[in-house]
Amino acid sequence: MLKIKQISSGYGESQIIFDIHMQIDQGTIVSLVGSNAAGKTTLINTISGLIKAWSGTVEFLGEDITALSPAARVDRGLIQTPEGRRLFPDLTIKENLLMGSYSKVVRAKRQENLDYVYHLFPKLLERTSQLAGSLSGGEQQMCAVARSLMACPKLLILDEPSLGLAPILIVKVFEIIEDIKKKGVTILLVEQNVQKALCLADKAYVLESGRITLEGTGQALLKNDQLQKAYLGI
Amino acid sequence: MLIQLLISGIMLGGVYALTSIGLSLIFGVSKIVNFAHGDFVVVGMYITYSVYQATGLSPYLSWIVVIPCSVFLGYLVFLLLKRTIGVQEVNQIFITLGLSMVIQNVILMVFKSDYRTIRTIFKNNIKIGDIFLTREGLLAFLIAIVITVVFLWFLNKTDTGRAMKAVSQDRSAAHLMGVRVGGIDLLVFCLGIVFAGIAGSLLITMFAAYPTSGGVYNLLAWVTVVMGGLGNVVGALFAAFLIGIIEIVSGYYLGADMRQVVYYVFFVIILILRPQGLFSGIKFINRKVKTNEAH
Amino acid sequence: MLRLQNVTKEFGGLRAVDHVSFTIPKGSITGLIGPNGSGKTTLFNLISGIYKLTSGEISLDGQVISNKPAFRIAAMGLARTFQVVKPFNNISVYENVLVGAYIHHHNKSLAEAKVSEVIKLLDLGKYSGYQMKSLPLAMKKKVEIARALATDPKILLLDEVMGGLNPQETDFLLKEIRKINATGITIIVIEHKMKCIMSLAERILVLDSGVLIADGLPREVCGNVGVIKAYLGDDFCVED
Amino acid sequence: MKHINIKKLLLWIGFFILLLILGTKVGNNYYLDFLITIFFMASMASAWNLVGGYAGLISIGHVAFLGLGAYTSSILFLKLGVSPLFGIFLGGGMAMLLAFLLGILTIRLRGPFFTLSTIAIAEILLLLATRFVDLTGGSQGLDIPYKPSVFNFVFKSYYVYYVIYLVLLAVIISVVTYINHSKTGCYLKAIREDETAASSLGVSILKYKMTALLISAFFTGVGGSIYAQYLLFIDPHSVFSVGFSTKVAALSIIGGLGTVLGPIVGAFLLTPIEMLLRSQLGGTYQGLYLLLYGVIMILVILIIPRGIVGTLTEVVKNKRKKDADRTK
Repeated sequence: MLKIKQISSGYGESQIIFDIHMQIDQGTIVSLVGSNAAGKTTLINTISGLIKAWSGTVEFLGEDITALSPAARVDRGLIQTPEGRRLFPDLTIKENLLMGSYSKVVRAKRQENLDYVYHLFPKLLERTSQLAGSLSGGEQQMCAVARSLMACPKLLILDEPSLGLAPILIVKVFEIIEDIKKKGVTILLVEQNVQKALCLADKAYVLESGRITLEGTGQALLKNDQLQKAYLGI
Repeated sequence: MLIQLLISGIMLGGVYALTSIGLSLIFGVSKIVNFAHGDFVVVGMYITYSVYQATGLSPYLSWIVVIPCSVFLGYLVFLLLKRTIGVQEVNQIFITLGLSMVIQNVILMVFKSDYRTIRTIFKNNIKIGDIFLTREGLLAFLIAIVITVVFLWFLNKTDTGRAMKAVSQDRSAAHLMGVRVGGIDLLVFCLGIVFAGIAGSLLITMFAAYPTSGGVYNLLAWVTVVMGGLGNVVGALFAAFLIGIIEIVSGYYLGADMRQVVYYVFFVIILILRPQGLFSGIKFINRKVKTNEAH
Repeated sequence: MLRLQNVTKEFGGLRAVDHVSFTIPKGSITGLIGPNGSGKTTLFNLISGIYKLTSGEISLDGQVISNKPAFRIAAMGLARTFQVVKPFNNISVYENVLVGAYIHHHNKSLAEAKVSEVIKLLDLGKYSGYQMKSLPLAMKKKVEIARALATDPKILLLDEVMGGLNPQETDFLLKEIRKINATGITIIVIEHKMKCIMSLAERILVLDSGVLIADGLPREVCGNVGVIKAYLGDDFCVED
Repeated sequence: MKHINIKKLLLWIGFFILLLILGTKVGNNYYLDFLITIFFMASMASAWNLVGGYAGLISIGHVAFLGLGAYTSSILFLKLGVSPLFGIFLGGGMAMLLAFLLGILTIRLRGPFFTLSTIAIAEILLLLATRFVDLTGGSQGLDIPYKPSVFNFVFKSYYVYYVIYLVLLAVIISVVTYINHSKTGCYLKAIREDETAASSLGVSILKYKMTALLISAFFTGVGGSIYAQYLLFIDPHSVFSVGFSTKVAALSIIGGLGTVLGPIVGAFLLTPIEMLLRSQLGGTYQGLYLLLYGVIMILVILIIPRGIVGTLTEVVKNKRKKDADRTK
């Protein structure tokens, strides 16, 4: 579904990621793990088009999208839930959700999607006219995921969905991710909660200093010594 | 007497609101610092004046010329400023100051430095009880308020309006929603200039235009935007009423030449004491812009 | 020499640094680690005076420095670098370092002597005439260290100086940091590259959600259950 | 750079003397006035550059200092008989006082808001000067009687004014050059580039911004006082017009912000064009020169944002670097 070939990119003059190859198959969950500053967010922002790739190609559903704008990628069903939620704090929950279905391609299904996410997260319906900035961290995360679902994602990129959440909520987030997968959405999961991310993943990549150093099935990586080394430097 | 002054002030404030909402929108959504906003108001005044002189068309109908001209002008200026969005605030200041010089002097060369106004539309004033209102003033007020209300509706109830608010709050998240942010920037800029142009066409029926009068409107627009809370459109509306009242009341008690001093002083005090604005409690498009650098 | 007592910082309702206390002995190299958003950089900003404390106290050589303006703290002998580099872009590398040197040398020729010394120490001579903005990130980070060193610090805070560097550059910088430490300057390093910090630091502090959860030798810290949880997730240890 | 470059210093002194002598050869008052205006604009642009170019504080109300200086010396002279010889410095002092008050209140404001506050201050002074007719003569302005004497600081010969302005310019250039190579200059540049980094290296942001503002205001005030003595007439709209500040800023930007020579190059290039256009076209096209300023300013910002001098120095440096690399 998504094929990344030899992608390099970065900010300004400094290169952050180097020659990345990645492949995500339809209907799977792929995890991308790696320590802080390894380049995970840079990589997915390059996939989403927020950062221009310096070289290499991104192919989505058989189409080369390397040169497309972020908006055009959203139209094609490539949706990112950014790190730190990034809700629009001074818009209400409902307005945030409506922004999720801004793309003209999905506006027709807006009401249907709205019913669906309210069904999935009844709490959001209760607080529908509350400002997003006033929600707790967990509620914000629900709202951010719901907002992405409003866009009928074909590929959903989740950047650190468990960051800053209480353990109970983290469990809930991962349940939701599995639910979304069951609905047929392909998922690219970026996580620092390595254990959870790998358990869930059909396939995983480990990113270190801007390069992919390990890849394999989630279960295989869980048993890998090198992974522990990468994280704790033992 | 005081009631008369208050009402006149609110009438005037309504027209000022159009100027400041345009500026507030441009600053709030795209973070463009526009120091030539007042000059676009004056361009609107001169276009209305010329159309009136040439064809006798009423200032209220001259919009069919003012609006396309404003859109075109806005588009051209946006091309100059496009690359500075979000990165070079200082360059925005310089470019728009340069632009202000260009506009003022083009006007000077075309229209000379004479004062121009259209004050012959209505013969008599309205009198309700003890209160006098000029017909131009009342009409301008009503038009300005209708436009503002329609715009607020647009901002809150349409996808494009919501996208404007979204861009003002988080540009990169807006990208991820599929918003063409560059297009929103352009739309917002042109819309802001159109509001300025319309404000100009209303103001020319009450005040004279001269080439450098843009300076006054520019500062006026910024005063209201700062008072209203940066990027807060509703705040700017209230601030505009307040400025209108301050202007009329201080003009009455201290003399016409003092009215600006009063609100300039007010402005400096607010900048220093409450840079987040007087009305920042009313959230609307209120981005959190820091005016104070941490030391 | 640097002592933090119950240092706390709140942003709005959020507690970014929560009652952190530790003492850094003179001449040591200490590593400060923790997951994303755990409050490491905030702690540096508190120590260097960029932020004001909500409560607690920080002292340097017995003198209280908390809530003093940043430029005073710098003059008292505390220097730092920034996670996201803050170069003076439109002036030369030489002048960048000169800004630091002027802190104790009001006389220009003395300040320039200091600059030459630091530039020699960090082997920056080739670049001294270059504009900062034309340098690659690795060099910018190095110039930031040079700038900080020119202030003759007693203690130097390095915030992710290794981030974004390739292995050769990293190795080189590690050597430089040891060299600086050898001149008697106390160092605290925030670093994500675990290999680097494990080999560099003699002691490691671990922050998680603003709380200091571990403090000890690198080996000890690595075996610490809390640290592994913070980094890898709750169940990692249990399954092992 | 090690010590004061003696050769350079001698060159400048020589240049200064040459200009002094050159002035005596210009018999025609029209041409002297031409040169005086250039010197005046170069002085004002240089003074502005200390704040706008070095400290990164974009003041578009600098004319407040100019006008306050002009009114101070003129009023002291006309009402109290204080010789402008002292009045000039008192004018500079008043400008500094205003700068100090403005500074403690607004120097912390971020970019555009500092700019707005300076514009507001200038407008307030303009309106006050128009209002307090007793003191300022209101919009009629103040006439300084033409009674040439040293005490009155009024001279028959244009050459004397030429010398005064040349000295003013020379003093400002010297001060800016000194600052440029001193600790203060180094600190100001650091502040302009990044305040947080500067303060973590021991730079007191407020102190150095204030220093730049005070020095700049002093020279602008002195310039205003001398300007009043030269024209023998001031009115609110000529000495408090924000447009003048914009023009002065434009000269600096076009020449090169934060360089010693930038504002001078700007003034020497543009002021003659301005004066020619004004005298040749006048009347209908009286706005043409300002239009030109605006267009050039926009083009410079878009194409060579470092200005003429800044860009040239960079080109030369790059070339030297390349040559050096090649010889290696």
